[in-house]
Amino acid sequence: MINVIYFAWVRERIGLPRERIETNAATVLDLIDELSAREARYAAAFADRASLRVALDQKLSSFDAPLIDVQEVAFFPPMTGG
Amino acid sequence: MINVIYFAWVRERIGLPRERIETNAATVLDLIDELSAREARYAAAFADRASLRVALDQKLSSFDAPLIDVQEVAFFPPMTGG
Amino acid sequence: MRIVVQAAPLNLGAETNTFAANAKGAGAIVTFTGLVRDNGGTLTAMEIEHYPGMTEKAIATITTEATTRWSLTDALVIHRFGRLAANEPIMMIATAALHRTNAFAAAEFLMDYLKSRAPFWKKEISASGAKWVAAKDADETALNRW
Amino acid sequence: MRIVVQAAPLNLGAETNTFAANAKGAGAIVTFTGLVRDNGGTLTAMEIEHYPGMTEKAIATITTEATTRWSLTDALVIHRFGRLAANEPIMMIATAALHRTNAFAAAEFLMDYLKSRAPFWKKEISASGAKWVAAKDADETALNRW
Repeated sequence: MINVIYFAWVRERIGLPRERIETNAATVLDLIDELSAREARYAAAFADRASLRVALDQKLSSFDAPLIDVQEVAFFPPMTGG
Repeated sequence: MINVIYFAWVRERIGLPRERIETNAATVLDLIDELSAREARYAAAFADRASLRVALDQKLSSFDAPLIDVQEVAFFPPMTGG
Repeated sequence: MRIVVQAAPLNLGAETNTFAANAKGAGAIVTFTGLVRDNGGTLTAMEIEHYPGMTEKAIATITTEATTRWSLTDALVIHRFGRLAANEPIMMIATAALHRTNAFAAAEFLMDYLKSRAPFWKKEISASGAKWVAAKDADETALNRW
Repeated sequence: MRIVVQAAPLNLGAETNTFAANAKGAGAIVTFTGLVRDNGGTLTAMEIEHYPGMTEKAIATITTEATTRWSLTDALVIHRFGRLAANEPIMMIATAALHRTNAFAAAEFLMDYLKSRAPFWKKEISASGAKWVAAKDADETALNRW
């Protein structure tokens, strides 16, 4: 089980801010594929990979990073702080 | 007659903040030479030309600038504002 | 070093005075304040979403790096979230150093990194609807200079 | 644009709040504050002499150039003269622009020019005597980048 969090338009497209997911995905990319195959709203949120960012346990990460020992995955658009 | 003003260590070396001077000097350089020849305190104040700046009518100027129509000449060290 | 992520309005003047009063030994203070642009009067409000937990960590990492790299005597970052009105301050930073060059460089570095590496997302609300602010390529490119 | 040359203490916070309140339409404000360095506790006071009349003109020329070149929506320069204590603010500037790059560049330009082109002279008073602060070559060199 892994906590998955969504922000900004990723959250809006998926329709919820966070969920707990039962998965055997080995990497972030595997998790994205698994969720995208599950429902259209996930496929829509994850369609434009170039506009997607991921953080693993609150650290910016890459799509090919392994999920082993990860508690929290967050998906969001490029940040617009400042 | 021209108003001559001194600032910072130029003022301290010459020993007064301003004076009116009767001169026929054609340029700033001529005025410096004329004053330097007059008394040792002027010679001391004007000795290090690289550390001297001049303003004519409150505008930074060069030593070879003409004094014609100038009302106010100011001598001072490089500025240290900010 | 002080880092604050808050919903409450930001009192620039009070924060600036407190920062300056604590800056004993420094010679230079630079502050940057980001304001909600009113887009020529069309903006109704701005909503800022953030990632509690990660936000503070990301800002602390960036600020610690700036402090070390430019020998800052102190640094401050305050960033708001929630609903803001046009012309309100969104965030401010302050850097204190012995000389101005370091205070300026650190402030620009902090801003470049906060723009693209701190997990905030801005949404502009206007009469014609709501729109997420897109990240600018220029902001990502700005990181390359450091 | 507001330019003030004053003997009175400088209230950073109040000046910053006033400047920000008037910065409608801007997106970015940068401020710089110069403090009297205490030189490791040896400084008794700093005395600042200036050239009344020329000071205001020189600052106005520099500030007008910065405003034009970086499309500032507003700019502020306050510089003190007279006797100051360690850690007191000597001067502050503020720039307001639509985006941060211009506000930062204009503030750095203003500071570089005020350092070497505004007629102020600083004298440091310590237990061992009084000493005019020498202009730094680096400050003159800094002008070349603009």
